[in-house]
Amino acid sequence: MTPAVYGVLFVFLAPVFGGLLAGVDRRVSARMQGRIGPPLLQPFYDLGKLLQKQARQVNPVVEPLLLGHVFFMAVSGVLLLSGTDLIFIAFVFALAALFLVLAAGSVNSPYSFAGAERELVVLLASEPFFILMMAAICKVTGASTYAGVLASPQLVAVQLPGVLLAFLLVATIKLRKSPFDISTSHHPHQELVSGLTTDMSGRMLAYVELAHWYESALLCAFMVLLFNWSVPLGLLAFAIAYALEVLVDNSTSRAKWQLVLRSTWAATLVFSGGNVLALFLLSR
Amino acid sequence: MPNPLKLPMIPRALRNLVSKPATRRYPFEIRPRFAGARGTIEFDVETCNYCMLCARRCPAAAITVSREERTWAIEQLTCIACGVCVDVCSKHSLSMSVNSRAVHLRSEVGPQGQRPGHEEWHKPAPAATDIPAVAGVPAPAASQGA
Amino acid sequence: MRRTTIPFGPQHPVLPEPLVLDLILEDEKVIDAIPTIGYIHRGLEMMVERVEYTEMGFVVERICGICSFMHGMGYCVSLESIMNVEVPERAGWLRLIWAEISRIQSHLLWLGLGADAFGFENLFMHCWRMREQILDIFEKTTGGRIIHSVNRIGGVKRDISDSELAAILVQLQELGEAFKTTARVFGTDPSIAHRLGGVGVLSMEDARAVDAVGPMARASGIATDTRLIGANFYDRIELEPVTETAGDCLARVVVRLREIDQSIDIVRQAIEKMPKGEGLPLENKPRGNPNGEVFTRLEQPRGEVLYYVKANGTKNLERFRARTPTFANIPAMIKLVKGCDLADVPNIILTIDPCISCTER
Amino acid sequence: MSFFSRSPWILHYDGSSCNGCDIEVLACLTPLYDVERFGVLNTGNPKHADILLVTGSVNERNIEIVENLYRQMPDPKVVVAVGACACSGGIFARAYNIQGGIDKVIPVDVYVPGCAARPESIIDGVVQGIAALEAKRKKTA
Repeated sequence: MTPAVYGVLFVFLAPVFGGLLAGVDRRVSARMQGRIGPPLLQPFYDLGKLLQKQARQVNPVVEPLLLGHVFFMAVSGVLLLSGTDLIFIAFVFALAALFLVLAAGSVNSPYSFAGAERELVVLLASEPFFILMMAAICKVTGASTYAGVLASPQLVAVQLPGVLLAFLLVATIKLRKSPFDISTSHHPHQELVSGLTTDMSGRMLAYVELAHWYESALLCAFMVLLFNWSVPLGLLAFAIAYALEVLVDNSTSRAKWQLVLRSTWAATLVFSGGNVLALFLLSR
Repeated sequence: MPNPLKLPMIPRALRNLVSKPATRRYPFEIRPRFAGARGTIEFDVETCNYCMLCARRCPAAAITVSREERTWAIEQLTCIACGVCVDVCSKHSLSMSVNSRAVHLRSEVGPQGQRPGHEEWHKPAPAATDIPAVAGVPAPAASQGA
Repeated sequence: MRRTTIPFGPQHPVLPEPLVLDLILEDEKVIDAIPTIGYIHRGLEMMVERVEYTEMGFVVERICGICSFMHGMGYCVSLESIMNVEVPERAGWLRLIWAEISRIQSHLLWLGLGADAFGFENLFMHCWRMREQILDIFEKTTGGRIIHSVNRIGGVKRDISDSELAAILVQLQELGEAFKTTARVFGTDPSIAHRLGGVGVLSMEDARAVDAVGPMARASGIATDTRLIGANFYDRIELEPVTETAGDCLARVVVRLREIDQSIDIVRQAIEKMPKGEGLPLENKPRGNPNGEVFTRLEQPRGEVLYYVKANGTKNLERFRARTPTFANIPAMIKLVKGCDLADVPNIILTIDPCISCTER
Repeated sequence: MSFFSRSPWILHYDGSSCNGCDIEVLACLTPLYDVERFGVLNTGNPKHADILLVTGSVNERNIEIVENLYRQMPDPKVVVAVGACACSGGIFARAYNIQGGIDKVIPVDVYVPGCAARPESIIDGVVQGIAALEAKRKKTA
């Protein structure tokens, strides 16, 4: 198959993957709390309901912005799989997240606004890392595309253990997991009500959810980049990482944004930066 | 980021994950209530002598009794199941059952426009000879209706 | 800097209750907090004019669904002292036992809510799962999970058999053992320490200045506990107030953690000291109507509560008043909220264990 | 079974309740009852909610809050009154500041009696609320 076919497949399969992942997550979380939890397909039921429900638009600009959010999330996956330059992907990914911030910031609710500000903070915390990660992967494998990285004989994770560690930390933000679920939260008992999504209803919220599923699939694809020997190995690594995230989610409280910013920057600088620097020095 | 090895909740979360969930699968499995639990007020129309003490003592004013029309009515949606009416009833017409009260829908409006949850008993007047004399109770005012 | 006003309540997921605070923020720093009240005010005290004093106890119980037992008890104790009714000994001990069990219930409930406020959902679920065992004890012995309706003027309505009391004690002690691991989570979890440690510090001087009561004052090092006045059989119990010195949110959590153990111990002492046997008198029914006035103090889970009852010889009381612990702690809360981060607001509000329903009645 | 009956999200508002029903509503979320089995989420945000659970009656002050919350919820929506106070004012119906049950302000679809309403009853009420939600969706669709 050509890379373009993979890209098209991503558009259709990534939501299924992301939704199932969310379903498993909710069920496993419930079991960790001693409950039965919702059915496995619950995220799809939620999405279906949200699409059917009335959508109250506070500002007409919200819907195009959110559609842009979904679109660019999907596009970054498509571009990734169809062989675009990896560093470019990191920028498209950041752009997608920015659309959500703009959508949340364009409404008048103070909660939504505060959520948008926090999302901006975590964006600031996570994006430098992704760019660094992509650059490091390109450097290690000598390839600049997804297929190229997968074809490389080097196992990236062995070369970049620091980047892997930092990735796990940053993925906590991107997967919206405790302790770093500060801008929105999967369960709503936080000081910002529902943070970013406070003023979104009906299909608006469905877009956010859908984009999040694309995001999870994209993170999984990034994990495959780190474990580039084979796709099953990458998927396995992602499964283990996700299980760890769920466990930590259920064993910690929500951190404050200052800690999130500090720890991600520290991880980016110390783990990934140190890792890249070490490689650079060793290769001399 | 806190050290994941030092999070004290992790063993508990893992134990919960592998053990059976604590959930009672209501409404598919119904756990019997404890004996003596306060649930629903039950009324036996046969023994009631319409003394109206229950209606007077009810803190929530959920009971309406009309001696003239010989009706006894309770608003299940107002009743707080404190049990005072059961305590004061000299005829033991009232009892407390352990069953929870049923949920009512908006559509359940009575024939005279009574609110959902209105339950009413009516006992036809017996022949004049066997009306028991109720001493010391003033004649009731006009029926308060439902 | 940009100023925003965040309406915290009346409907807000952190608080089930309609506490209303207008938070004035500069970025995420709280500059000022303006409380508004009245969203839950029912006018309960005025109901003495419409409900006879014998039934008013059921109304008073519903001041608050968390410390319902103690409110009912406070009302009955007040009326008993107006009417000079002696409570039978076993009834008094039973009241004490129920009061302490409801303290455990309230603290477990609060620990769960507190955990939920700082985003620790699993801990919330865990505390509430433990709390269900206490509710089972209540339903078994009083007939109600939340509202117990066992207090009567002059005694209590129901007895607990001696064998059942022993079983309850065993159950409570097992719960206490199981609770130790939960307490360790609160005490040692680094993410909880990050959210609570050093947040909302109330010094001992400040606590005295704003008249904090209950666990709020005890966490700041003030050894105050209304149970020490010895009324309602507490004089026969060995009791040392639980104090912490740090005065921050974590200290307030720790005080409540330790009070759960303390309450289990009080129940044990009470069961040892109370008169045993079946069919002991439980209720001395008062005669006539009350006439006179009285102040009653009790230590509720949230702190000292004060009742004022004035009767005038009729079936209806002339005046009934309750000053609840949350009311006393609100000045402390407002003081702490000013200058904190927005993310700390739920923790500070919750560590005073607010009961708005008590406060506004 | 449509998506609505599988994914009812709840908004809980405490009118002038005594906390008794409130904590029982919260107890429904906890392990022993776990309403999430039915796909229920406690959203805490009117714009996400399908079912408005109100505990406690309306008074002079919160009457507009209840109306406002109801207005903010997108259609279709259902109101469940939990507890004697929300159904009819309960024991506080005679208090001077209480206007009566929630149905004085907004249309109530399901009444859950009890003081305090037991978690089992609340689950029953939610299940009935889901049926009402489904009926409303059919009507508008």
